[in-house]
Amino acid sequence: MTGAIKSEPFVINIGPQHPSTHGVFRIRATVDGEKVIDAEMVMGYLHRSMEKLAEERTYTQNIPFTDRTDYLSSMSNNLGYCLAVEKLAGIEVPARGNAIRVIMAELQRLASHCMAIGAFANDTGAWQTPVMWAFREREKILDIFEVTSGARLTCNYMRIGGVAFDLRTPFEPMVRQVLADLPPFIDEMENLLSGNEIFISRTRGIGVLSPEMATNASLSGPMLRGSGIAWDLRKADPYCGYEQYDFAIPIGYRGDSYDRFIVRLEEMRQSVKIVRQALDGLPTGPFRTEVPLALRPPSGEAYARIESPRGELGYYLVSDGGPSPFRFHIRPPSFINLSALKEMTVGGTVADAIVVLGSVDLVVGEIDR
Amino acid sequence: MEETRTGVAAVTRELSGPEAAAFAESAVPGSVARTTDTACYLKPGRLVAALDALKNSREADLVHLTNLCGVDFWDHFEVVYHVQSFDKNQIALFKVEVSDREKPSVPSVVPVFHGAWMQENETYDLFGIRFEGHPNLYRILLWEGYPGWPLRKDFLSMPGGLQPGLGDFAGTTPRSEPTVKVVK
Amino acid sequence: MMPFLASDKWYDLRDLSNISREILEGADRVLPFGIVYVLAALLGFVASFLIFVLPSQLFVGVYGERKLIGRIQSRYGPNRVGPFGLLQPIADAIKLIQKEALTPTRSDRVVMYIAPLFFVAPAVLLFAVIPFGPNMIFADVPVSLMYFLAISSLPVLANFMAGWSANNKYSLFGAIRIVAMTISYETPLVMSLLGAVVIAGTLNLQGMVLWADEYKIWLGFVTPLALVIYFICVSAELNRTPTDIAEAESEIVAGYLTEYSGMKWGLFYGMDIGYAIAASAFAVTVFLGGWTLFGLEQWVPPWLIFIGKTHLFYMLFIWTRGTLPRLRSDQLMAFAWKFLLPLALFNLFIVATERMIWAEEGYPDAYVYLFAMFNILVSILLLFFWADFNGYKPGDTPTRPRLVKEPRGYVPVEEQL
Amino acid sequence: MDGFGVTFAFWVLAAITLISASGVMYSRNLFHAVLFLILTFIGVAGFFVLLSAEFIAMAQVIIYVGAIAVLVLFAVLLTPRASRDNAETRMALPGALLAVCLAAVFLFVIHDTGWKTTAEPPAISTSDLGNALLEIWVLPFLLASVLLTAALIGAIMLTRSAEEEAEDALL
Repeated sequence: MTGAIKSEPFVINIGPQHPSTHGVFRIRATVDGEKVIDAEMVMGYLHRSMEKLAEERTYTQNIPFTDRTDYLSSMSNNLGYCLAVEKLAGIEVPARGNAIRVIMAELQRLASHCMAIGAFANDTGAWQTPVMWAFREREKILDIFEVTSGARLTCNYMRIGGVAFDLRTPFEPMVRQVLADLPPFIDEMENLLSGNEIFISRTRGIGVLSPEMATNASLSGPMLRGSGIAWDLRKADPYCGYEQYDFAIPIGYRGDSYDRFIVRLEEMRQSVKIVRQALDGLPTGPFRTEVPLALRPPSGEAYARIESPRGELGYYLVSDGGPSPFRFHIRPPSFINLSALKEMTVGGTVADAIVVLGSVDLVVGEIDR
Repeated sequence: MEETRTGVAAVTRELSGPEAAAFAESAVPGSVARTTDTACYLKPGRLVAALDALKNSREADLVHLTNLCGVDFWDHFEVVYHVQSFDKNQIALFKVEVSDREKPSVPSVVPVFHGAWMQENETYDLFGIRFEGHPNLYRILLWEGYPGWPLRKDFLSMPGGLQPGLGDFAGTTPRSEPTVKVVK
Repeated sequence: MMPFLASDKWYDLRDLSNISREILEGADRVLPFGIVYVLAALLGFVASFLIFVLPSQLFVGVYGERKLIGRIQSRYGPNRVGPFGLLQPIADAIKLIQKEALTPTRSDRVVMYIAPLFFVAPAVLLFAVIPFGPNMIFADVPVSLMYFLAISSLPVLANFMAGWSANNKYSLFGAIRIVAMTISYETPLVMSLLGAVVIAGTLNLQGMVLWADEYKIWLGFVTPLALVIYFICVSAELNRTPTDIAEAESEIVAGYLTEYSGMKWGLFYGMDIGYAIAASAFAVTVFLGGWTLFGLEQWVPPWLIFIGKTHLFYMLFIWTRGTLPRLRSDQLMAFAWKFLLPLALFNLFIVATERMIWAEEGYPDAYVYLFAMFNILVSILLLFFWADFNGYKPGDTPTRPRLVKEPRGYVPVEEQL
Repeated sequence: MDGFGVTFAFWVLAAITLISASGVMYSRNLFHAVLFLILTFIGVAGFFVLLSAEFIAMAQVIIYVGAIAVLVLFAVLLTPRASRDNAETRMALPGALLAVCLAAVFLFVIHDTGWKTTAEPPAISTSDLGNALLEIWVLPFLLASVLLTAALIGAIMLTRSAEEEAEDALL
């Protein structure tokens, strides 16, 4: 039969107010029936021009801005920015400061991955249960942040040269409690989702990224590792003394949504391992190098990057010797991870597009900045 | 430098400017404009060819365009490319200078690195640097018709000679409403 | 017919038909001819719908579902309004009633207004043929199973009207999906019920309950495959979660209900639960012995047994809703046509053969138990074999990623780590 | 059986059926026309109930309302122009002609049939119906089944796209 039935494609807006776009992100999808034949990303609803604002403030004043880019992993963002400034100004961080930074960054990764896998399961239609379970664990981690830094979401805890305060009294038992609770929770999620035939059929083979495509599209983090590329900046370019800790890089098989999901689950296990090691070997001593409040780094440039929960978070700073950065550029992982969104969604159905969007784990505050 | 089992450096090697220039020069002769300690400045005309050759060369192996952004130096723009290799665990910094402030334009590297798609759009949106050859260059964060390019240094003209870059601490000088200057 | 009933006095709560008969006979003596039929209809409506369905909807469907799902999700569920949050459904209803029911400007106003009404009417009609007890059946239609199927095929039209009239693309998606899904799942559903009908030899729901009572075995045990297929199909037709593609929240916002608000939405929501309760009642009647409970119905009021069974069956829907992710629409269709339909046909074949053998032997009791054991065994084997044949290979999907210690580029899948 | 109730129900059903049938013709919106058609089907099912043919009535509702009307709705939905416009058609005159012919045939049949009346309603149960279908009329029954299967396969063949055929060729 040559005369297959033709139907007229039409455009639907997925977002900006849609239950599954995790914020004000919008996809203009051209669909033929339920099949997506074109997808155009529309963003900028949350654009606050942080890079311009940062040029008007001192280096220390910029730290709270970094909280508000990726609001699900503020600790990692603080850390990336502080590392960039330290690299620019040549500041050494004491051992205890580094260990606290590692603990905080890994706890933040756990909290962020809890959110990511919960929201991803919700996108596949598991009605709220994985989200609630994940939030239960995330709350405990946020409680630790509250005890340590006084804030739950926008912590503003890292400082140039170390961290803002030393650890408070109930910190260690709380972290031990979380470390005891998390592995059973991860196993539970694995039982609930990884072995679930419906979940597998919804995610396996959906949004496949070949390793060549993942590399070429500048992806990073679990997106890159899901495609089978063993690249983790904590291993490849260790910062904050990550080289002391024993952990492994989980990598996926085919680069589909399912692989990204199991990679995130396994990363949580590895993070638990890192936090345990860091907590056991927590050195004593100063937690911060004193730096002047109005820091004036020598003119020059620095690009520092860390492995944030979403991928490579880079800060590119250019200094002209003044008290504020001459150029402050964020390399936002979830923004650049969207490069391959069109390639992943076109050809699938609308339901697949939602699953792919969930597997990217985007945070709109970071995309729009 | 500590070597591990797979022969990969334990810490990412940041190629210095001359090293990167040597790679670029051997890949595409005559592509390097000048070098500094950290960066290698490429000629805009040879940029795409040089990056393409470096991506495919075995010893450079710069396959992953990590970061692309623009910097405004008042009299000229620089477009910054951080390109890294997974197998060799090294990262190189290439730059392109654009001196034309009226109609700045750089060749697009999207044919080589698909990941430049978003970042070039963002740079175009915030700096107004056109990337020639980009398949779909549009203002990705702001809306079409937004007056001016926000990250240019002359975007804000503040009263009292206060220049962006903080000659003084923010908030100590009384401010009036910033006027938006349209840069054509 | 009902030798076990102690009395036919009106105060005998084990059979509420006595009291309704008293009322109707009394009314018949006073009222002119004909009015008593209207009265009987009203009484039946009040008895079956207002006393059973509405409280079930409110306190099992809304409150119980939210409470149970809350427990599944490790949270409390409603606990603010009234004792233990029991008044929450009523508060919800009051809130819905006072909300503005918006109608989009470019919508088809008349159809959009009629759709909820058209959705409610079949839900009420469905309960006319459900036997609540030995004599407690409102309309004893000889083909009440067919009646139930016929009426339950109507609400999809209301869903379609709702989706089409709102003039919203998401609504249209929902409408298309629900129509495609209902057409697909109607087939295995009817095929599976046919198996039960063949064994029981009747199309009457009361007859099926009496069959279960006579042989002291539930039809669900004799045709377990039919019960499984019925449960899956009916949860698809009811839009319950593993198969709720028509109002898939994360994909098409709310499907055909996207543009509905206020009590118009509330009618859809409430009647969704009403249909689920009807489906549970139907399943209990056909497969799980209805109001009988192995002799206990002599002592406990049969209608209480029936209500208890219905609510327990309804818990299954809540459980799946709290646990399973959602299938994609094309996977759902393929599941109906490629997996369930052959299974249902095979089940029908087995059951028909058994019925032939049974008839040859002159309907001995013992054969039923033999068939039950055989069928349970065959069902389990068949499910596994057929799933395997259709490509269900749980071992093929790795649940853990590969782990590498050193950073490097691409690690081929074939490489041993 | 005969009484005020039955007569009343007959006239109400007749009114519903006729009004909705004319609604099918006069409605400008094709979607509304289909909804009227469904109402007509339900009215006809009501007539079957009045004739004590419950099985036929239920089959009518299941097949015509539950399946065929829904398929028609689907077809309406997939034809973008026609979904809004039940426009004037050039087939009005042939249609009227056909209707007149049909009416003539029906009138002739009604007039020609000798309507016998009995005191009690005929007791035809569902099992009688089943026996008749599978014993006396088994050949027409099977032929109809074969015809429907062929139609089903034909429909599948018509809607297959080139890619699907290519996929199947590989298997």
